[in-house]
Amino acid sequence: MMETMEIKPQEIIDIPNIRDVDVSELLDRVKKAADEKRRFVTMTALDRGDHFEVLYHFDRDLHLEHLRVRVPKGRSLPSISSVYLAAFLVENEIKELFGLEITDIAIDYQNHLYLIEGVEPAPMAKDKPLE
Amino acid sequence: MNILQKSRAKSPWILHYDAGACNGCDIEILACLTPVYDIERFGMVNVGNPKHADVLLVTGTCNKRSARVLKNLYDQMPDPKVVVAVGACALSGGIFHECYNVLQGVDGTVPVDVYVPGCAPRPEAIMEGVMMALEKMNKR
Amino acid sequence: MINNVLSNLFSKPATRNFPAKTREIAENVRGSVEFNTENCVYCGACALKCPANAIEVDRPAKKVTFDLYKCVACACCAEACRKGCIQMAKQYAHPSYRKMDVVFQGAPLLTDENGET
Amino acid sequence: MEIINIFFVIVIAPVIGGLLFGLDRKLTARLQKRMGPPILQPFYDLFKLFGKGRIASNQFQLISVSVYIACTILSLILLATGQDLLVLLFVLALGHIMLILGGFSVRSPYSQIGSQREILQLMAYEPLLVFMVIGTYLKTGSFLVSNLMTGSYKPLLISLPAFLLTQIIVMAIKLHKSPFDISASHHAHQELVRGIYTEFSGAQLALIEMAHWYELILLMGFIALLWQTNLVIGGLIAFACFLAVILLDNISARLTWKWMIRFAWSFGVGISVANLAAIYILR
Amino acid sequence: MSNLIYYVPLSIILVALILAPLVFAFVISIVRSDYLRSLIIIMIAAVLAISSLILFARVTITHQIIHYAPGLIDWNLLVTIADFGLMAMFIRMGVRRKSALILVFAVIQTIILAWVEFGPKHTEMAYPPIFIDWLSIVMTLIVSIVGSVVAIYSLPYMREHERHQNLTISKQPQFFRTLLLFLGAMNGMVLSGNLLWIYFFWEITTLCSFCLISHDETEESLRNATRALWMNMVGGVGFITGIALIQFNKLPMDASRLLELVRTGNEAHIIALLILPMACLCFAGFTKAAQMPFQSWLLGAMVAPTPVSALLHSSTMVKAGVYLIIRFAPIFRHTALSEMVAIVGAFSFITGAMLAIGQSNAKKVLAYSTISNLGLIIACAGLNTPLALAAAVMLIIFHAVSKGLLFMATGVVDQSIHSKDIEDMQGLWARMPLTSLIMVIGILSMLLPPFGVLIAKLAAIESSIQNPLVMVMLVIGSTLTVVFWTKWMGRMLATNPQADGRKRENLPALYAGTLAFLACGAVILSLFIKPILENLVLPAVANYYNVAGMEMTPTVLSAPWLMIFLVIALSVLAPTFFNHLRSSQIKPAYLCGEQISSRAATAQFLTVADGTAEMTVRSYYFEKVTDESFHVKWVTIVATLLIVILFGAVYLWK
Amino acid sequence: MSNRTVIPFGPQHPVLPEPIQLKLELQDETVVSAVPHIGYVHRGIEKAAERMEYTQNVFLVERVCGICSFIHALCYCQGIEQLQNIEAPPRAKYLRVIWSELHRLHSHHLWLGLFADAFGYESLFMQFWRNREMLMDIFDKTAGSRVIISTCAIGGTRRDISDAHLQEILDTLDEVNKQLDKSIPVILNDYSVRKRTVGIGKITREQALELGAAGPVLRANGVAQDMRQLGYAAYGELGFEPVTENDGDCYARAKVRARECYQSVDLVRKAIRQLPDGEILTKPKGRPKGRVISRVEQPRGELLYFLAADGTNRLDRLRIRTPTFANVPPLVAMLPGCELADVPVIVLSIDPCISCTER
Ligand code: NFV
Ligand code: SF4
Ligand code: SF4
Ligand code: SF4
Repeated sequence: MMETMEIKPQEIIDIPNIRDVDVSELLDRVKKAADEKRRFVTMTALDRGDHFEVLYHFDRDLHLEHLRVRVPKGRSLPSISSVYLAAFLVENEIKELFGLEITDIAIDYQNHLYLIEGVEPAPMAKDKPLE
Repeated sequence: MNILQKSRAKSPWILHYDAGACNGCDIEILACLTPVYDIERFGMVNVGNPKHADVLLVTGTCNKRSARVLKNLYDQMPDPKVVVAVGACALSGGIFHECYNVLQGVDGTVPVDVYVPGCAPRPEAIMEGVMMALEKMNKR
Repeated sequence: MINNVLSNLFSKPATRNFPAKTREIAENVRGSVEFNTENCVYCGACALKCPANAIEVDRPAKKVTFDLYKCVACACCAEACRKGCIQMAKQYAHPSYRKMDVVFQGAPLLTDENGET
Repeated sequence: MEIINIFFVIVIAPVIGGLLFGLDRKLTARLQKRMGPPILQPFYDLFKLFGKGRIASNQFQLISVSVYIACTILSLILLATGQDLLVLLFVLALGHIMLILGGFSVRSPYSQIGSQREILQLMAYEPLLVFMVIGTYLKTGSFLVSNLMTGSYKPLLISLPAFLLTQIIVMAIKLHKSPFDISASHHAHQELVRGIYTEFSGAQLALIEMAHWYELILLMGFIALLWQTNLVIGGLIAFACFLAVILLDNISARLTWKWMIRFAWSFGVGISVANLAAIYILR
Repeated sequence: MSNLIYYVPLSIILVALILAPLVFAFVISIVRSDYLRSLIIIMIAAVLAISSLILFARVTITHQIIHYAPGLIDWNLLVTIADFGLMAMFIRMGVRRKSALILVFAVIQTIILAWVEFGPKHTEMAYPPIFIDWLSIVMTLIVSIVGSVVAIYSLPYMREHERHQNLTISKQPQFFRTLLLFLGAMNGMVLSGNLLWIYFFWEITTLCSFCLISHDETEESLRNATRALWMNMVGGVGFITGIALIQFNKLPMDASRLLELVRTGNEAHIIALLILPMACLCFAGFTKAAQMPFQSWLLGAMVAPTPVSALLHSSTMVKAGVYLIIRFAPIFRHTALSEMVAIVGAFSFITGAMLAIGQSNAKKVLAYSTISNLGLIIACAGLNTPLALAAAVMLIIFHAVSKGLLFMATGVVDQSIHSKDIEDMQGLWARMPLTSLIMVIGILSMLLPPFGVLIAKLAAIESSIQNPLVMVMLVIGSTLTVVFWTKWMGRMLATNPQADGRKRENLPALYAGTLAFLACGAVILSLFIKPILENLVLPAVANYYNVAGMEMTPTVLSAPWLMIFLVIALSVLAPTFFNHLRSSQIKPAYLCGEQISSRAATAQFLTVADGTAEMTVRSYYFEKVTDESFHVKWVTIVATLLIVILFGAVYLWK
Repeated sequence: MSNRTVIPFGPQHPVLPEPIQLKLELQDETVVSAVPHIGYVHRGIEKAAERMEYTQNVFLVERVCGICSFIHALCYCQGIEQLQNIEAPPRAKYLRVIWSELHRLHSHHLWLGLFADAFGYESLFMQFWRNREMLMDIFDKTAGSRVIISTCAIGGTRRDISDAHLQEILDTLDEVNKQLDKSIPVILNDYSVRKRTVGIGKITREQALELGAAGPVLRANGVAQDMRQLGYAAYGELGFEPVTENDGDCYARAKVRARECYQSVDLVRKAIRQLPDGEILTKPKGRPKGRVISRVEQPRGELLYFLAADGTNRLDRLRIRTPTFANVPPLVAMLPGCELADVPVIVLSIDPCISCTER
């Protein structure tokens, strides 16, 4: 999976304004974004084989800016819902659909946001069948 | 047709449950209520409460969570009752029938009496479906 | 509002009196899929394009199975078929008491879910 | 004579009531630019409901409905046979309270909250009715309908104009019409589903429906009393009030119980008391 | 039979009604055996009930008011001595409870009493001190029958009550001593015509009330008892002041003479002299009947064991206040005082009902409702027409039965579910079918046709038409009343959808017996309201105003009550017995499709994160609108003002 | 006295056209807390989009929601076009605007009706829905279907609108405008409606931004943010000012949408007037590769698609962030403190679309 994505930077169309951050400094960066009155738009998680790539999208006057963290599988990510309450829903979603552990979500649905007991967990992970 | 059967045919009260639709079917059902289609002409009212309903209109890809609700609602309806499945999703899952959270059609959850195909079915088709269901109910 | 309701009261209702009167269906409406299998070469293009996987083409058995109850009436198959075997009829598909597949094998047959006629 | 009256009440009243409700639905539809159901629709609904399989949550529901309809008919009989109006009002209230208790008796959120609100509805209209009765007493010196009808007074409406208004309010509240469809509405599009009626079904619901028909006649009877010298005119006034309530239903949103209480107790009680005061002063 | 009744000497009846309880009060205070105690109580109860019935029969047959002078010793002297003894006791209690208020009022009372007793005596007693008319009979019947029932009910109740407290020494002897003392005093009060005697017994009931409220000797009960005592002593001061004024005006000191004077003598002149003392007596009545602004003592009294609430604080003792006002009502007819009494009563009626809406504690609801109903009775007394008085007397009767019943049932429920909170009574219908049935009957009998309280209320409304202000308050007040009663019933009836296997309730025989007795009483009395009115109430009133009985029959009574009764009974019984739900027809309640079908009996639903939650609907208490402390504040202020106005009006009227 | 009323509100509930549950805790009738419980319509479209061919996905994303389906397709197609580096022909861009705005118009009509229904104004509901049928007829005639019109395609549109139909649209719009003049004043000025909306469900501008509100909910708090300002399709050429209001309550939200109805009518008229002739479809070239974010304005607010493609005929990841998804947290903040009777009004005021939210 990683190989296919390894296209040279200049060849691919990619999203501008991405800033990579480490998991440990994530909350500080998010707080800064909040202080600068950025509107939290959403998060996107991607399953990149051995790790999850999580993008935080912020908007300011119609311009998007993004933070990116990479979380190795098996590790957890702190919730930003203490800063942006708005994130609780999408964090629950990512937690449930990707199986990425997100800790301390303001309203935690315990992996039962969309799916009920008995449905295969983490269906969005790449190792799950497509149908 | 005795008076009871006639009354039944003339006063179908509808319960609509969206078991996971994209809204397409739902707004068409709502459109049936509006002045242009006005199903109240046939005495149909959307009662929104299983205990009063005669006809259960189900739309949408039943997923596992809504299946349990659907079942509960069906159980709470008094006899005689009929179920009309509306839209491709409710019939088979439609375009979503291979998705992970989707059951292929509501007939696995509740017994369906009439199938209304389409995505979304037109209000005319839905009305036709309900009337067919009533006929079936009165034949039972 | 009082003006509105009173003017409603004294004007004709907006109701289209279905089924007593059916409405004329507009041009180009994507009502339901209609097969005309005479020219079919069982190429499978329709099945490939169908987003709902409502069509199955069994080339060796020369059989096209169409599941009306999966079809979302998008007209992709009609666009895909180069033989002009598939058209979108204006009339919507009527409700039914049972789920049935439509199978085309030479002449169209109706079978139910188990494949029995 | 009594017997004829009682017969009329038991048999003819619901027929008229049902037709009026049918008219209500037709008229509402037309006000909304729809064709609407046939006039006989309430009867179809009723017969169908009687034919439904019975489901209920407890035995008490059955009792409550039975007392409700019995009391409603009884109060109509009391009216038709010229009895005491105050007694009539409280017999009516007994039925209503039993219905409320029936709603309470099921552990369903909507029926219970509906019942709580129904109490408030009762609270909102009860004084208005009592004040009207007192008004008639002040003018005629009697609570007895029979005295009211036989005495030679000018039509009460002339001296009790405020009560026509309050009776419209009472009718709107009792029939659950906007803006007073707070505890239950005729169309289940409100936060409480069908409110207090949520848990009644089948024959129980049919009986409640029928009780409403009686109730409508009763309320119209009250209004007709305001023109007791000529009941035809009285009936026409009552019918006009009924039409006014339907129109009101279609030109207003549902308001909240707080508003209802405030309105009924400030405006309704206000004009009632003002009217009574006028009579006291002019006496 | 009738002869037999006639030949029972009056003295024996009086001894049985007044002295026997007093004497046995001392006997029982030394009896330690449960069995013996029960025996005594049941015996006394029987004696009381029978004697009161005999007295009733006797007066019914002879159609005569009884004046009777007890012989043997100088009872007047005894009363005087005992009066001072009582005062000494109050003073001691004031010291013990370190309550300046009690002390002050006790000392004031003592001084005035001393003046009355030893000051210049101008009048001779016109009639002997015992004075029995219909009103007394009504009261005696209530005291002796309802009181006896409550006393019997207390036997199992107090046993259970003490079991919970883990007492080493039972305090039941004191309890029953005070109870009997109270019954005797109460009978004494209603059977006396001499104001000083009435005052004496009145003060005994105050004392009993104090002892019983503080019975549990908790911090709270002592505090509330103290409050009850000083407030009642305020009333006592009013009472004795009234007496002193009468004496000062050189008027006779006994009720029947006073009434006679007003009826026959130079009325305007006498009334002018009497009006201030009457205002004082009414004031005393207000305090005893816990009218606003004195409601707080009755609320506080609810800490007492429930039989106490049932007996003293709802059905009998508080009625003493009402009794006093009714007793003298004809005297101040057509005066400003009368109007003001009506307004004060109506005010308590409406505010009591309003405050009850905000309460979830069953006993508090009952207390406020009691205040409200007493207010209604007082309002009737203030309206002061024969019809209003008839309504008042009917209310006294029916309220005593129904309210006593409700308190008792609440006590039973409390002992079973260990809560007095109405919210906790959710689904009681399934858990305690018998008790809740009785409770529902009790509530219905307070509220709706065809029960007596309502009929009386209608009569009250009818008679209030002459006084528009009171009329408006009564109409609105009765509407408010509906709210809290209905909420309460609704809570009890809210059963679980599939709690099908209704439990049989094991109610101790004494509970079941007493509850059932009163419940049947409520129904039967209502059923026979017409004879009761004609034989008991109308004479009581007729004789008062010198009018013929029929003139004051409220028109409500002309309604076809029997038919109404039958129709309602039929509509209740038919579905109860002939239309049973099959268990397959029982479906769980609608919970938006998320009910847990398999556990339908619990009204649980699936919710956030597929967890479960219990559906609960709490009754509305309108906290924001009915904040008790806020309303009590303004109610107290307004009520105080009303009373000031009352005295002002009396002063001006002169 | 402290125990509270706990009741479920949904999933099946007549005021909620779609299944969602609010677990409500009440004190008397005042909401103390409201927690949403969703997942009744989750289908897993994002995963399905990885399975289907990217061309088929157009039909899939259309069915995210039947109310705003065209704009979903539009957003998706614009994303793919960006990845493939193609541009739709000008006529197609104008057609897209026409259909988008008609969608907005029908969606707002639908909402206005449901909103009226939420406070029990049945005749008003009927009025809006009756008018909405005129728009449905336009879809029926121009696109061949009433609800899911399937006219957007990668590189342009699948259908053209004939001149006769254009004229018909203009005529219909005149009628729509006339009807709006009759019914909008009711929503805005009627005594009973104002009683139920003014000051209800209020949030502040700060809260709206912090909680990530989108669309009319955000604009009702005075934030002039509308994705159409980005100038996608032909919006750049039509001149466009976002509608804003300042009060942040249900009334303000209704007002924003009411004014947007007029705005949409104007935009469609303008687009038809300026509609250029020419092609309607650019042939796509190559398979998509790379990652883009595509944003458009839905009736309910900002819609964001994140597309990642790796050069095959399937997408690697499709992320859909719908406006209702963004408006749920503000909703959770609006509810506490309101009356039970206001719950439907407040819930409706964000114009919830659960099928969009859960995908
Ligand atoms: N939320 C949402 Fe949609 C819209 N507008 C969108 O993406 O409706 Ni169903
Ligand atoms: S059948 Fe079509 S319109 Fe109906 S719910 Fe499914 S996708 Fe939507
Ligand atoms: S219908 Fe057309 S596309 Fe399908 S298999 Fe036949 S020829 Fe091919
Ligand atoms: S119309 Fe669309 S869904 Fe139906 S068969 Fe053709 S391609 Fe498949």
